[in-house]
Amino acid sequence: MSEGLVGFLDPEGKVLKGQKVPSLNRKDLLRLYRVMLLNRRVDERMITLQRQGRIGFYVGSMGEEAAIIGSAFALKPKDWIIPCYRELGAALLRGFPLFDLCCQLFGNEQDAIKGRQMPNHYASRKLRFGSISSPVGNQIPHATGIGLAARLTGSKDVALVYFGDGATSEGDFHVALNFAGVYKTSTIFLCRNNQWAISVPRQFQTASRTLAEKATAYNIEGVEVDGNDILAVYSVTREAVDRARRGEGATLIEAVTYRQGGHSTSDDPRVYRDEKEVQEWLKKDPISRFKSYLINDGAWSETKDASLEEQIKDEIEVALKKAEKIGPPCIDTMFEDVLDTVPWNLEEQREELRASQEYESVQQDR
Amino acid sequence: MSEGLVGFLDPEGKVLKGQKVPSLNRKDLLRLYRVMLLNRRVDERMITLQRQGRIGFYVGSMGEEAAIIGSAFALKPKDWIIPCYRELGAALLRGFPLFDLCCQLFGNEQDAIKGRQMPNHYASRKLRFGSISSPVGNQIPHATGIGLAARLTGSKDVALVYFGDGATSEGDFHVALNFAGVYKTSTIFLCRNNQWAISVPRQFQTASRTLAEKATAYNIEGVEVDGNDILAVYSVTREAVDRARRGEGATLIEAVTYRQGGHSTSDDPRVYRDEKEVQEWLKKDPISRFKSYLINDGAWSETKDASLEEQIKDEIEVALKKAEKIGPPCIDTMFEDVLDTVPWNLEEQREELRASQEYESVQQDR
Amino acid sequence: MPTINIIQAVNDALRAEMKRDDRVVIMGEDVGKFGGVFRATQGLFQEFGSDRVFDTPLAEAGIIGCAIGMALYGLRPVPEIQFVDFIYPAFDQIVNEAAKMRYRSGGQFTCPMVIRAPSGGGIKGGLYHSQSPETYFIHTAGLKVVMPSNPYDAKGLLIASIRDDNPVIFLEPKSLYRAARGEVPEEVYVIELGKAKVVREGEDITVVTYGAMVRVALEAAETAAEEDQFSVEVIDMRTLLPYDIDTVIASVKKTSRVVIVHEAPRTCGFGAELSATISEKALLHLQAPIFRVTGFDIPFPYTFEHHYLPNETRILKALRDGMDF
Amino acid sequence: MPTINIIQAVNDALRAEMKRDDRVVIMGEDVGKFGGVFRATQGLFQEFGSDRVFDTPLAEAGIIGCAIGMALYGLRPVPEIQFVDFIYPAFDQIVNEAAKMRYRSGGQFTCPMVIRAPSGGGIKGGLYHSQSPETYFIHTAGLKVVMPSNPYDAKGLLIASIRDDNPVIFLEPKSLYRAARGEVPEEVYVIELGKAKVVREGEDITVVTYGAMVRVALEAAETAAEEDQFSVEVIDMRTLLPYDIDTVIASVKKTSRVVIVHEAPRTCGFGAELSATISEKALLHLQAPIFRVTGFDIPFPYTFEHHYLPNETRILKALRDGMDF
Ligand SMILES: Cc1ncc(C[n+]2csc(CCOP(=O)(O)OP(=O)(O)O)c2C)c(N)n1
Ligand SMILES: Cc1ncc(C[n+]2csc(CCOP(=O)(O)OP(=O)(O)O)c2C)c(N)n1
Ligand SMILES: [Mg+2]
Ligand SMILES: [Mg+2]
Repeated sequence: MSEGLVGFLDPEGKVLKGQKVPSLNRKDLLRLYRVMLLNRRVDERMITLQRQGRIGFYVGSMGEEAAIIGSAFALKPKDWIIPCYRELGAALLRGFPLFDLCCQLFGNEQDAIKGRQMPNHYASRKLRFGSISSPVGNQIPHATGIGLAARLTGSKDVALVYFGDGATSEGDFHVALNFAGVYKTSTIFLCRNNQWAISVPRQFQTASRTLAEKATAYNIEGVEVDGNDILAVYSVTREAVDRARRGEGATLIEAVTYRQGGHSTSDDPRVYRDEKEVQEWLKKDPISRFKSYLINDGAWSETKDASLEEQIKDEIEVALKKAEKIGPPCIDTMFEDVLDTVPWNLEEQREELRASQEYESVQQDR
Repeated sequence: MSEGLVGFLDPEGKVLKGQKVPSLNRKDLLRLYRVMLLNRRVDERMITLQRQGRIGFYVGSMGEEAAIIGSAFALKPKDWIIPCYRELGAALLRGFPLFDLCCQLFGNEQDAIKGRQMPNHYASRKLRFGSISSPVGNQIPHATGIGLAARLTGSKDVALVYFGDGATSEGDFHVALNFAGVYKTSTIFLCRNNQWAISVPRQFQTASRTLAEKATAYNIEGVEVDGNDILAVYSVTREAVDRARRGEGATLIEAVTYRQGGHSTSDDPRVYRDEKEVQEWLKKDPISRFKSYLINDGAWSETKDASLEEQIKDEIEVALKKAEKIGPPCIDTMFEDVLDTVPWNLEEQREELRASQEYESVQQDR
Repeated sequence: MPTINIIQAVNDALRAEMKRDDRVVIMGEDVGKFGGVFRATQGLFQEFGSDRVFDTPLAEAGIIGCAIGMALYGLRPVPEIQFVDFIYPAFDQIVNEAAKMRYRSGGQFTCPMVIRAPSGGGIKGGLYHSQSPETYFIHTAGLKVVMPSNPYDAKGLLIASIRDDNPVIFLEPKSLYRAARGEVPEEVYVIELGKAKVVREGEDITVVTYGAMVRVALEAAETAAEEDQFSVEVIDMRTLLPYDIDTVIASVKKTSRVVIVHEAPRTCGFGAELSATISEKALLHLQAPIFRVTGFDIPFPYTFEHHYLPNETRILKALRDGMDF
Repeated sequence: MPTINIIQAVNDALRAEMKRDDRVVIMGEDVGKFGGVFRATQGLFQEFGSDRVFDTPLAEAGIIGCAIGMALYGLRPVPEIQFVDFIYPAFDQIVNEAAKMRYRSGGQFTCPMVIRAPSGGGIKGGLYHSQSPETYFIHTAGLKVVMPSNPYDAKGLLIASIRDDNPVIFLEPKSLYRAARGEVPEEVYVIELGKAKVVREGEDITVVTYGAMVRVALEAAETAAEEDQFSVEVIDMRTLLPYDIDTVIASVKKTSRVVIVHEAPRTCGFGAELSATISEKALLHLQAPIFRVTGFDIPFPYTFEHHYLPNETRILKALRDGMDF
């Protein structure tokens, strides 16, 4: 278990005394920044869309972009990402198209998951980005299994799984990390400690001093990192990935960050949390911090930023407009993919639904 | 988390240099010894009984008597014991009658649980000794709940829950300790680390160095104790109980011990474990160690021991003989206690069974 | 009598029982200061304090496992599972422990507790905020399973459940939480568990249903009365285990035709049990096959939720098929 | 053809598929060096090594959760749950994850795996070593559920299950593990999932059953033939989801009388579904009510296990009641 919180940048984006940031080339740095900003703007736009009633629901990741994108950046494309529901940044970094996202949010005919899940529950086999589900924490053992399968088949692939501070309380967190410890699986457990599980603050979630120190119980590495410092997150994840590829087993990373917004569009955090706390954390915003770093570094400027903002805005609008026009999937798809083939009972039920729809239209014509 | 294994006696029953044994009066010491020996002899007798086909199954606790009885002795009668399936010693210490045990083993009419469970799954509300069930680990949260209820109602009662090394892998272990940490419940988690979960050795159960150190993950006390040293087990449990009564929360105690026999009468450990290991541990047998201590101390003698052995033997035979004569419960009881009253479907099914039995006898008379 | 919705009725019942019996304790995710994501426990933390109403860590097995311990000790826990879709981590605690505690201990230990959980579809919740898993519990001996369809019943059934000495799974039709409004007495009252209610009398055909489907069935019944001039009896089961067979059979004997309606998937759903039992007990009274109008045997879909859920058309069609048989 | 028992047939099937397909991996409590508490995996660890057959920590959620990850990655895990009574800690992983993975990802991700578990009573196992929880899985869309009744089927069905692209719950009737013996080819063969088998042809009444009850039903059928001179058709369902409705309906249309037999508790058991569906599809062919002979709606008792389990008398009585109706 490493001691203390790893961090390179101060809230103004200056390198902390005695720290050395990882050497990334400018292209990568700007790519990271771009995805962070894109993530933020998509979130904001979709929350508005939800308020307008154009989509049913949305979960944003405002404030957690560094934790999400920095860690995903430490992977190779062949590595697996097993997401929770707040890791849009990781998907975007892998190249998940905005248009595909929008189709999923509308649950329309071009949605890769055929309109079957709530907004934000996309999946991409091609990108090795797992299928998002809502139950908290039950994705964690899947990443242990992937890390184990990789080891058993002699592959160097690793699995990175995301979850929140709340998820550490579930039994599935425990079994996943315990199996990972026993089998030395190639798994990175990335806990976004955003301080809240809906209305429950971190200190009521568990009495442990840090979440990272739970690694001790499984004898795997545990690291606590400033989750609002993308370079620090990248760096500790990279080390964890390298350890895993060397066959040295799993790592639990606690990225200390903050959920700036509500839990989701269904939530109003003003009921349960202090606005002052929010204001304090806004000062540590990961995007403005990284932007300052880039500007200090000479890699970025306000002018460039303004034009990037424009670009992003357009991209989003283009994708949205295109997706919103598309109608729902064919109703028959509702009965597909339950099993690999459609069994007799679903064939009958599909007919039953068809018949009732015909019946309805006949009734209406009467 | 305390450091290192607590222990007072060497395998020959001599007090280790620099250690002070807890001050217990002679009556208590001899009571402890008596229950240990009784536990051992009952186990041996019942295993024979099972081999003879007179009972269907048996789980012994040979080798773990100190861990079980020493810890239970640290409680007051009002405190709760939530057992796993190997804690006969704790029940006997509380005064669970041998006759009641035998009735349970036969599942007969006087069995307090009405012949409903496999052997060894007794329960005693009167003794605040919980209802044994077979699923591993799912009793652990009950003890958290009891410890929490005690706290919420302003009582000083504590709950002591037993489980094995294998049970630490279940999700229920995790949730139980996590809740206990958050609510500072009056709960003692007593893990009998007997090195094996059926055929799976401790090191494949979890990679953690000790089981006690898992306490860190919940910020509760964690103690590792020589589980074959009854005085040490008593002492650390007593401290944990005192802490709980002072409102200072829960403790995880790892009692390091050994399962001398098979997992149960259904098991043959020779298939998977090394006889040498067994022999090593037999040298550390908790009963002979404590006996030596008592003899060294002048509290006991071989003569007294021989007459105690006789006494115990008789006691067991008397209880057995009496219990074996008793017939099965009334069949109607099969439909009771599902709910507080018998619902219509069970009344019908009771009738159905009666009718089929009558039918059967009519058929036979034909 | 004030007109309130189901959430308010639940809140009312909880408050009343907490006042009456200080063993009643509420626990769950976000039920404390926040008052629950559906606000069912709103104000209770403020009124009764953190020893009676408290947030838990995010672990359903812990919630139910602890509640069992609390019940063993003598409290009357009323744990909330935020959505019933998330009850499965606690499944072992419910089916292996709570449900079997009384039986396996020969009646020595009991687990009186009410597990409240929002259930069913209709809020655009997709696979994981819409499930109707009542079968899993109806098939489990040792539990009671209750589901109200309106505020009046919600209050009376919840109070009865809290006073009941058995573990009760109390499923709340979340699509009706705010949609179903009705007059509810301010006083405390109890609706006996295990009793169905004939919510509409009729002569020609019986609809057996519960929860959110009661309203839809009633609408279909009205339409049938108007357009087809046949008269539909509608039974709201209210308690699903042990269920009220007498009311069902009496109605079937009167009408001789039956349609069963529920949101849950069909295969091994509660409708299967009702259908099988009605056939066993009243086959000779039946003039038509028993029709089941249910959710389909698929995970609950998002975009097509209203095609998944039984609607007036599907029920009406079944009623007419039943009448025409 | 060698005569072997079900345990040997299972072992045979596992070995054959492990040889054929190196993606097949076995995991579970005590399945490694020890070969499983029922010895179903005996010798496989020694033959295929610890990367193909391995012990797990004692955590069913971990076993199934990891197996899902392994299946996502491309392996074909065959996890063993030591007794099906202990499957519930993994219930969330099975019903919310494995069963819904294909559907919710639009077919992008799949979870081919076979969860093997000894099931049912008859070994004096009491509440926790005797359960028959198939309903929980039959009610869950996205799974297949299989239960053999003899060594030949065990081998062919297990091989088919391992090759199947869906998550399969493979329930093994543990009371027959050593008791049911029969000739089984050494070669590899497959029994198609979803197909029932008429194990005894008859004209007068149909028994629909599966697992350990097949034998008991056959005995009752013999007695009926001898003592009552009526002829009983016995159907072994073999696959419980999706089940073979055609074979059942064809038989019912022939005999017009039905008795359903299973060990599991009655309320919402698989018998309820069969009864309801038969009534829906063949009501006019029925000359008697459908009888269910099942386990009772109680936890599985120890001393009275043989009163709990359907026996020849109960089945015979139902057959005669059905014939006399
Ligand atoms: C098993 C389960 N229980 C409860 C919920 C309801 N729920 C959804 S998100 C959430 C809080 C999650 O908190 P955390 O793990 O910290 O993640 P965050 O939302 O903060 O990213 C809860 C209780 C759920 N989805 N799944
Ligand atoms: C949930 C569950 N899974 C599996 C089993 C089968 N089983 C019974 S005891 C046991 C091993 C328990 O080991 P441990 O916890 O170390 O306790 P010990 O028997 O060594 O005292 C197993 C796997 C069970 N009873 N319950
Ligand atoms: Mg959080
Ligand atoms: Mg052990």
